[in-house]
Amino acid sequence: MHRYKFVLYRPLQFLPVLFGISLITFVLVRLIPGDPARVLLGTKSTPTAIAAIRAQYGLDQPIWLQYFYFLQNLAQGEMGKSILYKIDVLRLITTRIEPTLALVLCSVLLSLIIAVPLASLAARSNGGPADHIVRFISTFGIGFPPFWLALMLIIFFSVRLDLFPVSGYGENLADKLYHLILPSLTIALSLSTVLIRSLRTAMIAELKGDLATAARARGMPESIVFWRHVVPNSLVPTVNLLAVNIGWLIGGTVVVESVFALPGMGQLLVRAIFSRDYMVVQGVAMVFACATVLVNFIADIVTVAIDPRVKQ
Amino acid sequence: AGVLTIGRREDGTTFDPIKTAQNVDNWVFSNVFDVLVRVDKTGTKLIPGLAESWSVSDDGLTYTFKLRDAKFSNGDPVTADDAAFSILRIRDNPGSLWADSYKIVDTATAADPKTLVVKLTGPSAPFLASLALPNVSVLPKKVVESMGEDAFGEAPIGSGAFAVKEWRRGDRVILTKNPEYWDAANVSLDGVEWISIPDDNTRMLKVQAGEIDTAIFVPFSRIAELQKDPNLKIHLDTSTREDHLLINHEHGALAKKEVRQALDMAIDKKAIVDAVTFGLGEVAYSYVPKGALYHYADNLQRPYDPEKAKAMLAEAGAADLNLNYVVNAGDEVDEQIAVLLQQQLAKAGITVSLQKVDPSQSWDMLIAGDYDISVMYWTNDVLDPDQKTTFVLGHDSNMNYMTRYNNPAVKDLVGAARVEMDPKKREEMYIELQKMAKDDVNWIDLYYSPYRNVSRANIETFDQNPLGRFFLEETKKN
Amino acid sequence: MSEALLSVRDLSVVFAGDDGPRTLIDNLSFDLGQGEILGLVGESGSGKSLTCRSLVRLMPSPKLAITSGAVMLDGRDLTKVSEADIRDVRGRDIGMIFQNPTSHLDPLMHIGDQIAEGIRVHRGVDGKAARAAALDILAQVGFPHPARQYNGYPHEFSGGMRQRAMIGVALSCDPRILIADEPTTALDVTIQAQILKLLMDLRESRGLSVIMITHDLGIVAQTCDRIAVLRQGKLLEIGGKRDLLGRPQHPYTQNLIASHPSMPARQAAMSSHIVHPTAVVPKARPLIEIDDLHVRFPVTGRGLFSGGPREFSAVKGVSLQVMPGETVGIVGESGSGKSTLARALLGLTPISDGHVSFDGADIVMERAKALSKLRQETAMVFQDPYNALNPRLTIGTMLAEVLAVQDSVPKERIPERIGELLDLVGLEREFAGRKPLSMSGGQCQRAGIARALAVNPKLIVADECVAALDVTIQAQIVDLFRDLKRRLNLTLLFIAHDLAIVRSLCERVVVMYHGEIVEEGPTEDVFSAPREAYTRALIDAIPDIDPDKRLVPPRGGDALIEETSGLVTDEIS
Amino acid sequence: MTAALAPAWVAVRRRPTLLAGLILLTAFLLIALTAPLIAPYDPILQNGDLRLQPPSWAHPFGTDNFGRDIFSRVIWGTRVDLQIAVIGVVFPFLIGTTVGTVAGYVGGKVDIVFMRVIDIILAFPFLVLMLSIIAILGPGLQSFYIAMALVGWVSYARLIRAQMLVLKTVDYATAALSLGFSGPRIMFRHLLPNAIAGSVVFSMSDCVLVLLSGAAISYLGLGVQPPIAEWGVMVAEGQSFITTAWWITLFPGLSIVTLAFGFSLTGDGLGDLLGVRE
Ligand SMILES: Nc1ncnc2c1ncn2[C@@H]1O[C@H](COP(=O)(O)OP(=O)(O)OP(=O)(O)O)[C@@H](O)[C@H]1O
Ligand SMILES: Nc1ncnc2c1ncn2[C@@H]1O[C@H](COP(=O)(O)OP(=O)(O)OP(=O)(O)O)[C@@H](O)[C@H]1O
Ligand SMILES: [Mg+2]
Ligand SMILES: [Mg+2]
Repeated sequence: MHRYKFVLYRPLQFLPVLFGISLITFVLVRLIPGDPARVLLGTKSTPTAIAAIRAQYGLDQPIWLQYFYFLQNLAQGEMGKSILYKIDVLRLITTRIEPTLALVLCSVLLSLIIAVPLASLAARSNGGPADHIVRFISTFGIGFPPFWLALMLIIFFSVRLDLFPVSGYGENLADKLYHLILPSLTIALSLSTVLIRSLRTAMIAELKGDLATAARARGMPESIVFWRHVVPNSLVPTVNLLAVNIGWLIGGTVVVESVFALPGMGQLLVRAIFSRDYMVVQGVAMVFACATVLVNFIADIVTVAIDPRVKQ
Repeated sequence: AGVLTIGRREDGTTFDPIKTAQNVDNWVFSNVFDVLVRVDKTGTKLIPGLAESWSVSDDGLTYTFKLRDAKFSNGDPVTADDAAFSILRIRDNPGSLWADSYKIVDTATAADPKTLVVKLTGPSAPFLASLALPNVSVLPKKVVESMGEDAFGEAPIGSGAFAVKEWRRGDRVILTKNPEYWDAANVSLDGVEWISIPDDNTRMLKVQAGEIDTAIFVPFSRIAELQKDPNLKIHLDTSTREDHLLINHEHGALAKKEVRQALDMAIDKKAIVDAVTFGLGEVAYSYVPKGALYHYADNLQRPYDPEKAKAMLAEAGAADLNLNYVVNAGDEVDEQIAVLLQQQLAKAGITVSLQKVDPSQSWDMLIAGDYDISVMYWTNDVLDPDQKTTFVLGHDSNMNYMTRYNNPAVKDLVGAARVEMDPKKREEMYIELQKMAKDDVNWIDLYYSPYRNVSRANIETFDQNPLGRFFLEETKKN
Repeated sequence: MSEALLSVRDLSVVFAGDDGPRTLIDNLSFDLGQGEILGLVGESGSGKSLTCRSLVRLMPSPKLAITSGAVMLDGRDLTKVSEADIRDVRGRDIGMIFQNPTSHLDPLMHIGDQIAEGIRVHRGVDGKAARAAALDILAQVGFPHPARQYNGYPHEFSGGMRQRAMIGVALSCDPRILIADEPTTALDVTIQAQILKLLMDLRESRGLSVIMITHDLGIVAQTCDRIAVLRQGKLLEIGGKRDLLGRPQHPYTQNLIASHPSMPARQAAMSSHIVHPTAVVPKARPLIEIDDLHVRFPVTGRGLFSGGPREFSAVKGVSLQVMPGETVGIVGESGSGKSTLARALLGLTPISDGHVSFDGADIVMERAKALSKLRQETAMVFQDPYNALNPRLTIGTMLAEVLAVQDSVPKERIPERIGELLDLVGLEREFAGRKPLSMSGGQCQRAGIARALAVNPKLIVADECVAALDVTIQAQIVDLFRDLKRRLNLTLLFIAHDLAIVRSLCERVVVMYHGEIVEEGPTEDVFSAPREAYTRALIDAIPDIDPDKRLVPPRGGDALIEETSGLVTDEIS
Repeated sequence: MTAALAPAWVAVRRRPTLLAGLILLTAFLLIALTAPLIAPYDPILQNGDLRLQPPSWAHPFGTDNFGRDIFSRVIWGTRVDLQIAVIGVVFPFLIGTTVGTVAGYVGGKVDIVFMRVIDIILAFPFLVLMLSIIAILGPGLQSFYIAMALVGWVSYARLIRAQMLVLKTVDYATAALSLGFSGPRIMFRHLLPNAIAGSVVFSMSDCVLVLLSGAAISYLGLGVQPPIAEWGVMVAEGQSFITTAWWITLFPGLSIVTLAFGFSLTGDGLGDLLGVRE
């Protein structure tokens, strides 16, 4: 298929991006004052113990040499060893990646489930009461701090109504999904407000636009006008918005992970930064970057799939 | 019977005991591994662990341990060889964080499969107590060597009451009852799950909702409310935690003893106890915490008297003292104390500017002497007061816990107490040290606080000793 | 004429604005007979589109409402029937085709599916049958390879093909009446002729009645049976085309007819103005010399791994000389490279090969010198009068800025000079304080010309500068150019695809095709005796206002269609 | 001047959304400016006897665990949070607009370089950057602003660049070029004013994002220095009391939501006014 050709060479463009990210993270985390060895040893550290640990993890080497080793490792598909957890960073990440991915995925699905009908409702009643209500909710809903919202949801749905577990991540697929409902809802509530606004605007424009007029002039029922013409055309700009937001989400789930005790990457990252676990910070940053890149890549493919005009 | 679920703040980092210094790890090690000598529930006495009995030679250099018939969870017997291996490993392994504490060990050998002989390079009163540290737990030599250290750190084999069944990183550690445990008959629980729930609110709500049996690290602010819940039991267990205000003795007027004393008097510790611990803590007056060995109950308590403090400051020529207070970011209690202290010291005419920094960075600042005052805390790992005393008063390489406190007389006494084998005399020496420290105001003792845990009403005996060990082998779930 | 199929009686449409109601359609009445083509003409904003939308109650805004009158079809008043009924009328009885096929076709849907959709809904047939019927329609509207082109997307087709698809979509519901709202305004003359021919053929084959909206009298003259003239929402006059064109009653209609570029009166007027090439001093140095000019653009959208050309030649080997004071017209269909040539010679687009020199300065060899000369002595006038002016600046600010940057007038003289410029282009001096949005297209275009004159140019390049304007305004602007040229001795390069205007304004004409000059010569020679078939096709495609000069679609149907859709073939295979 | 503003006022009055948004923002601005006058108590003064008092006439929003008056703290917090929202957006806006204008107009290599940088920043985990910068410079507003500026400009740059790519092909850009105007003049005087509306509208929703990022940072314990009253920190600190003393978190929380609401409404209204499609 001619129009999907960019799939082949697009990844090449991302190599410099990933390289840039590795370099920046590397330098950045080492600029942070504080010493991983000292964090590891805790309050009872002594200088000799610190020196021993530094030597063990190669932290006493010049920084450029450390970076060189890092790249060398990376080329072999390794990311070094965690100072705090004493295992391979890549292995550590594989143990933590699933909840974050699942959370992001569920949140996105949920927010689409919320946003598409509401935006449709609002757009079709443009100016009517339904529109006003949806607009009000979506404008108001944007400002809720997620951690606050999360606690309120827990207190209401889990403690009062006992509908969902307070926190945690389940054992099997069904159980996991069940555990993910509230966390995803927290994210979806704010993400969907953004989507609703974008979709609603696009839909209203399309509903008033030439396309809809032409369809109506052909005597198409309003349902066909809306679902066959207006909706697909309004989705195009939203896909990109969604991609940017997913990219933002991937690295930003930490608050929700932490409130809901999901054993994901966000928590891993925050703890790694606080304990100066350099290798883990680098590794997680790389994984996040790859994920973001991947999401944009998928968004490109989706856009091309929806919209034949787009050629990369 | 049943599986006990415990909610805690963070996940563990490794199961290789010598490579971590974190409480989250140590507290699970006590369930999984066993040590030669244990500390009892009161935190004041050493009792047999894997060693049934022990004797010390007259010169205090040779320790002989008689091991009991115990097995690792894989069925292998625990031998003196394993014990010797574990002690030498913590001393020699490049990844060991505890090597310094065991440099005193000269040799450790197995006289026979059940007899361990440890020779020291010099006499050391705290040595026996240091063997109770979970980090020097007895590991199966063969397994460690065949699996490799890293693999062992993830799926360990021990001789404790429970065995690691699964470790879901970031989420929970699942332990099952170890049928090979030497006292297995008395272990009631079928297993234990340590679940990490970082958010304090969530953790409490989770116990309240009955989704977990117990939770540790109950915030002070929640205790009163949780106590009202008939389904819950609050456990306030004595700990060795002491919060104190570090003073940089090398900074300007703080070098003067009178200024430091004035500072002590300008601080209303009771108010801190009330506001920060909701009255659950206790005002501290000695660096040896209450409930710990050799705590001196009659130590001097300077009265809260901001007026007098002001006068003393004026006399010492430090009437308008400006202090730079390093606060640990992200620590709720720390920030609260900072806000309180700022207002209290203002009453004595002292201007305090708060500087909030990332905890790992505040370390650097404290070590570099880049501060005037800062709040820190200490909990004992070992029963013997020597460890803390050395760090705090012994002029060790840490500049007396970053305070730069310098009193040669104190230093000598610390050294002497370490090698004094007569308990009676040692106690005297430590009381003297506590008095001297108080007089010099090496730092300002603020408050002692208990361990705060909560459990569902059906959980029995959920105890923690002052050193932090949970006695889950005694816990019952009804 | 048979019994009226559709009759409109006293139709009024009112706009409920913020400051009171405004009547946009005022008591309009007309009939449409079976098989008749009725032309609706009138200037922009006269209410042509609105009338037709009112027939099927597709108001562009909820603030517009039919306040009185009736639209009778089959004995029913369409303004009164239920929403469900009117939906049935739309498409099934009355189909519409729109001016801009690009925005009225769904870009995300196959062309064929869009046609099949109407068939499914209106005839209630299943997908397979609908597809077959759609293929049939595609063939009818002139798609040479319906089976393959069924799966094409709108953007893959040329403008003409898109308009055909649009007509196909309208036909899908098998309507009796077709409303065509400026169906060819966006298209080239050659394509326009094909589309008009198609519409007439359809009328023949299907017995369609058509309402044709346009502002081009030439088109109505060629296609319609009767003509209705609208102005400000009122019907000025209506009648058979020969009557109306021959004996217009209303002065506005008379003026409209007189303004048409193909009118003999205008052609006569033109000849009196033409300064014959011989009048130019022969030894004078050419102002512009273009020698074997090539302009190539890198082609985007071709991947690393796809072969094929990576460059596209917009201008290939053009050579041209323009003498001072000369007026040269450049014509050619859309995409033939006219604008590119103009931009290249003004130094606005990099030259790939060849030479261009302006007043002796080569813009490749002596770039700095040539550019500074170009910037000071040339100016450009653009097609879209609104887009050509910065909407945020008043006309005065805009002119002042040009004068300040050019530094040709002392600061204190600037206000005065602005006044003079406005006088020159026939704008009131108070326009200095207006912004483009508050001005009409013609006024904006005058402001654009004033800006061009502000630099005191020797050369003005006008790129399609009247295409977007009404015929009446067009005529005014062309007159203005003619006047300025005479008074200021300007050299004028006039780009257009409307040959009639070029014929009336220029002395010499250059015909471009696919980036090359195919014919060049004095205007009258080229127009009366074109040497190239392409030029002939272009000329023949101009709808003449004389109904008896029949419109000849160039090169008869399929050959050209094949070509215009050629681009598509490899895209959708 | 007033005469020039009159049409603007008419335009605003016709749009209830914009009007409501502007009124809300103005109200917050007034509160911020007059905080010392209208706050009944010292926002940082602790009173051990008045801890955790529920709302009453004396303390309309109740008191916190130090006995500080929450009403006064919320009022003083307005200063900090308005500042966060505004400064957190102004610098990204300025940087992004400049970069976007230049990249879009100049194109070529410059554009490619900027686009790669933008790619890197977009793919860079925000949290790593934010936490690192805060760790390097110490917690506090300054680090927050710097982190925001380093990341936030990307959105503006992309918006403006896209607009510039379109605008530079518009006839009046070509006209300006053909009249010999300089590049900067064309970019910043002729094209930018026509390209900027979308960014202005976006900046309003960006204010909301910045406010929420600030709150998230406070949750992680890296917010402003104590004892400064800032809403995000107040909500975060009050969390431990959420089941016992709901008023500690509720009022600052509502303040964040309301201020965000004000910005969103203004943004919507501006979008409508300037005819910007999101
Ligand atoms: N949505 C609308 N709201 C208000 N007024 C409108 C609207 N649409 C059209 N009008 C007005 O109705 C009048 C007639 O417009 P209409 O589109 O029918 O003109 P037209 O003759 O088709 O012009 P053109 O040749 O430019 O297409 C104009 O004055 C126009 O301003
Ligand atoms: N910047 C560009 N990049 C790539 N291709 C271009 C560019 N500008 C023009 N072209 C292509 O060059 C060809 C000639 O374009 P040009 O604008 O000169 O045609 P034109 O004769 O002026 O047409 P029109 O009558 O539609 O204005 C077209 O196919 C066009 O697509
Ligand atoms: Mg129209
Ligand atoms: Mg052109």
